[in-house]
Amino acid sequence: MPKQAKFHGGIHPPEAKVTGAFEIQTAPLLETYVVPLQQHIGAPCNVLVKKKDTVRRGQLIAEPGGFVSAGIHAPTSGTISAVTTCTGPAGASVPAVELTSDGDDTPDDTLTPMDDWQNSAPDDLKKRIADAGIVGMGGAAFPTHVKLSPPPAKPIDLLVINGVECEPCLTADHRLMLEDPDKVLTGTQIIARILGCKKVIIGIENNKPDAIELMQTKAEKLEMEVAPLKVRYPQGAEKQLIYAVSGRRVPTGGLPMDVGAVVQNVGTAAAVAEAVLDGKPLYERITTITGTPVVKPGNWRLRVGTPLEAALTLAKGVHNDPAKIIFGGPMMGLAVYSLDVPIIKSTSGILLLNSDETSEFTSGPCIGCGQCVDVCPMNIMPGTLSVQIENERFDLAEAWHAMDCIECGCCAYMCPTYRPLVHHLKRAKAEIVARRKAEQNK
Amino acid sequence: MAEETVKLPNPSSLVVSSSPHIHQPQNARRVMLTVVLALLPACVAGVYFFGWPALRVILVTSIACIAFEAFFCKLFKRPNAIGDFSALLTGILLGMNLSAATPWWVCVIGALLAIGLGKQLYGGLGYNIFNPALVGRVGLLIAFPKLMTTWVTPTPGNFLPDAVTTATPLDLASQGTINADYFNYFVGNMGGCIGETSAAALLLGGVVLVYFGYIRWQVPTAYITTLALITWGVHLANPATTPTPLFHILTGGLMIGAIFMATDMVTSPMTKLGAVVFGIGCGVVTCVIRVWGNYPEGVSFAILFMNALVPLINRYTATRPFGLATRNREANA
Amino acid sequence: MNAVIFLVILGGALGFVIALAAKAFAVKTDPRVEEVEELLPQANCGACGYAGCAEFARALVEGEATPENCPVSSPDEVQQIASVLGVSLGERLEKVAVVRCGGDNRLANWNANYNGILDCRSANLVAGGTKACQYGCLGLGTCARACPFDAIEITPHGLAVVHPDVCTGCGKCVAACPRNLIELVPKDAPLHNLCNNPEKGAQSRKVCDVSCIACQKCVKSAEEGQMYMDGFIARVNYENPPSADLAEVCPTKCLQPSLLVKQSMPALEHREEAQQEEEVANA
Amino acid sequence: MEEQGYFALIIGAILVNNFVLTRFLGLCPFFGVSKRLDTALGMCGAVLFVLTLASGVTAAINQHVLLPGAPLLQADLSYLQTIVFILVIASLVQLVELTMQRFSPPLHRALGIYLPLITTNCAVLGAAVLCAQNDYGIMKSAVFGAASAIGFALALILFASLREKLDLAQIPTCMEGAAIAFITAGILAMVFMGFAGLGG
Repeated sequence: MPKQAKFHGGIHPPEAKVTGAFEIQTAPLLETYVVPLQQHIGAPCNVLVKKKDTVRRGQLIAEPGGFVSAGIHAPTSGTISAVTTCTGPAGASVPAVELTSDGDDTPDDTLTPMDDWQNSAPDDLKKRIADAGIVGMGGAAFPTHVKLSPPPAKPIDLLVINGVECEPCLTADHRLMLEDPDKVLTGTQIIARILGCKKVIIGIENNKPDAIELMQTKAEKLEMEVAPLKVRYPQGAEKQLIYAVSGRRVPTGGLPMDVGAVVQNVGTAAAVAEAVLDGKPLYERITTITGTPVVKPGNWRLRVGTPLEAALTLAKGVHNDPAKIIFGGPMMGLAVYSLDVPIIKSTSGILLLNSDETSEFTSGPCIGCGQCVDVCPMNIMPGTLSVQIENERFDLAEAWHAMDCIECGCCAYMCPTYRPLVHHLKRAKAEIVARRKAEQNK
Repeated sequence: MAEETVKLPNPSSLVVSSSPHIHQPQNARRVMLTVVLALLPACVAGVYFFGWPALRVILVTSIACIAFEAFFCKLFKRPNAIGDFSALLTGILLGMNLSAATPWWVCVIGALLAIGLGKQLYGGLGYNIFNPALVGRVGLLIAFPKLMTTWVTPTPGNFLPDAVTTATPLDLASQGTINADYFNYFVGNMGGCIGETSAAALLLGGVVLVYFGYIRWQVPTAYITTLALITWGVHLANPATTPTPLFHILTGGLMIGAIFMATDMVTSPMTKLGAVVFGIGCGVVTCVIRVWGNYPEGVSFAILFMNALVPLINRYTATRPFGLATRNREANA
Repeated sequence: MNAVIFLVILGGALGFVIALAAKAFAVKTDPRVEEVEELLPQANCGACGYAGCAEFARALVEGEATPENCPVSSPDEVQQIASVLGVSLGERLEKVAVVRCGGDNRLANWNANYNGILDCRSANLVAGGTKACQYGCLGLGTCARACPFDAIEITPHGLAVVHPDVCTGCGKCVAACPRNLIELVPKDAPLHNLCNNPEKGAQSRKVCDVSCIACQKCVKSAEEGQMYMDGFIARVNYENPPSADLAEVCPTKCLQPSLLVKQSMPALEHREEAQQEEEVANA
Repeated sequence: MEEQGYFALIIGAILVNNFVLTRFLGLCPFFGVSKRLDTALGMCGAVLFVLTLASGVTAAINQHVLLPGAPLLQADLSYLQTIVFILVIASLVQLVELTMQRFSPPLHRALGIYLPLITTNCAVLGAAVLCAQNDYGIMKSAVFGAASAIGFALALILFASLREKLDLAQIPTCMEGAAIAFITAGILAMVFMGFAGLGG
């Protein structure tokens, strides 16, 4: 077992993983899907279809708009009823395609299974991943093929598979590892082959002993290591996870490849396996629907473009009106305000919270208790920074390392005066980036 | 149809905010209230030793502090901040730092100095540079030197004592009389401020606060250790005329200062390393004033002096972001 | 006598040393820098792109900048500076800022309750701001705080409006607004389209009562070239503006003079009138 | 015993009789250049240079020229003290200014008017006059000047760091800027009273 390093800070919020024992259910086919055309970090997609076009399941409906971009595929077969806009999980209006299902779910056969993947060239495999529109499924939605294309100057010798799922409430990755471990491991092997990297570590928090055991027995045969990790949020953050399993420190402002590592989520690995073995592009994912107000919480295999309303109907609705609906987990998820928001590739969970469960931010003063400093996994000083940012002193904020913030939310979770620390830091990061850009253009 | 019975959330009642969406149960109010409760044993000890006048002093300062807080909040058009209990805490701390013989009007002036000068003029809780209670106390000490050094003889259990004046062990020590009556010092049976005498009660409160994590244990530890080491050195050099480290630790305002005043969140450094530096600094300055200065007691001055240094300490003990070292090393290589 | 001799010697010696030093460490400065600096507004608003008036004065003297770059100085002052520098300048139009949104919280719809920092740029980061219109004024006052001249007011109903008489046209608010709502326009322009929603009429109408629905009535009623369509927004041609009477034709009342000049919310009055009429009709 | 005297002199000048916070001398640059820590550091350097040299030079002139029975002129010129001291100080400041303008223009700009104002800074003249009053020798005067400057620097750096923090505080409008700075200086002065009796 690899030696485990302890990253600085971190918290242990109540896990509330009530859906951990619930099997993944497949959602029935819906009549309409609204597929947003921007589901990843990077360049937006160019739409390929127009109104009244008929498409098949898995057909490319929007092509990548650049290298750092991923194509979008039809979730089912049917007719395009409108090329329009919809409210995305981030709140802003994004271009979208409305698809009316024909009920047949006819598959598209552009992508053929690559049965002989063990002997395929890494570049072909990488191209398949790009063609399948696979993005990081842990939440960041960074196009996977880009992550698998490190520059030659930065050889990769460590692949970390992220099965940590440190966000409270979410169980999608947990269930995936229990129900489809072979797919995850095959995907892992494919990724390792692309990177040409021998050492593979699968990190799993030890609040999922069943998954650890299962993965350990299966992974041993494939010469992979499973690292049980102590439960601590944010164990699943890229930099913290690499440090925890290997002791390597990703430099500030750097990427995991700077220390020869690549991190992939278990969901991504499974999607890679599906794309290569079955020729199936990424148009559905496993999403946890949970929260106290939800009548029947569970883990669902949902197609991309399923509106929130339909997803909540699957869970038999709510007992009472929630105060917040969150796409993602409680620590880093995005609060949404409309039931029309569709599920996208990176939606790992839908969480409903009652008003007594959520935190209300106040603009109370920073009393300098230093708890935010103690828990910050990046070891910066969120309290001090927030006071600077309140005064719009972004020059100071930059000097005090605001850019290192990973927005994990530990600081705001702890803050005794309920300051919106993450919100402050998001603002500062946006301002500093804008400023740097302006300076470059000068 | 099954769907018809499904109740969907009402979008108009939804709240959006930045992540995170959950929070630990603790809040500033609870922290302040816990500190107030942790002070209670020492208060009770003070009243036990100095009688009802001690209770009166604490009550007057507490009520005056809360009143001034409300007044200044109104004056500066801020939301009323009484609810966070920080004014109550300041009031109790100020009262505990006064002699039981302090007249009520002096208490009120002290409260005005503490809340007005020390806190509200700086923008209220969180923005003050100096510990408000200590600003009040030192202000009074300089304005009314005679009144502020009139100590009452402790009368354990007698709640209506005749105020007989006495001197604190530190006063006596600076005049050359050293009484090594450690047990009485430990329980608090000696002349001094209401709250500072009973080391036992203060320690009890301190243990509670450290247990809950509401104060940084590094501050009192570094403070007391530094003081002990320096006074030990001085004592070794001159055993006959100087008091032992234990004497220095148990007498005067060291305990209340180290446990309750120096650890005030607002006016102490943010980081653990900063807390250690802060504690050591407090220890050094206290020793310098006690051993070489004119004043027999230096805890208040020392903590205020170090409060002024906090921005500098914060600046130079700022945490190093994760991964920063690696990059520098690479850049150098 | 001794004293006189001594002071003369001391003074002479020290003077000599300083003279030497002055020669050795001579730095050339242009006296015009100070002269120009005195003529500048001394608001240090930074609208010229330099760090304060002193820096700008230096840039002026060194020929890096021209006096018009200071948007705050009046034309007279600019002329004076130009004469100090010995340069000539062209005509300069006096400009003021206008917030191109008329939808306060009585007229525009809101999506959800916002809980966070009361600042437009921050609010815009959470769910893209909670105003139903993704282009409208958030009313949290970032522009008002950015204004060095206190020319922007947030109305009690959450809308930023510019006082045209106080505004100097420095453009700080233009940069501060996360929704790029604020525009610099000629001070004497009689009308502005107070809507910036580029979506189709039906879409914009859904989110706000005072939106530009691209009905083109104003374009048709105005003389040729006075108004033009920019996608689904009607725009005033500020080089050849229409008369203020044109506001009458706008069905949603988004084409208006600055709301502060008008001292009222025409769209709101319009709606109330309509409601009253309806009540009368129902009765 | 001589060394003990120096030690007491230094501690006294830095802490007990701190120029700014107990003698209230040199308040002009203290408030003027304490807005930012880095300019404050520049000011400290300038004051250290001027104070040390000025104290030494004026003490030399005082002892050898001005005092009755001084070796050089053999006449009582002590009534010229103030005028001569100012002359020397002004020249030194002028030198510093020229040097600074040449070698560190940003610092020169940041210090602005406060640099020439060291000339009329009561701290510098005060140090010179104090040395003359207490009959310090040249060496002792220079040490006293340097220690005073260090005391000044200590107060200024402390104060500058505090003001950087105050910059970010929600101070009531009526108290912003100079008002709160004076209050803070007052509390600091109170704190420095605690050092009374040290080293002496």
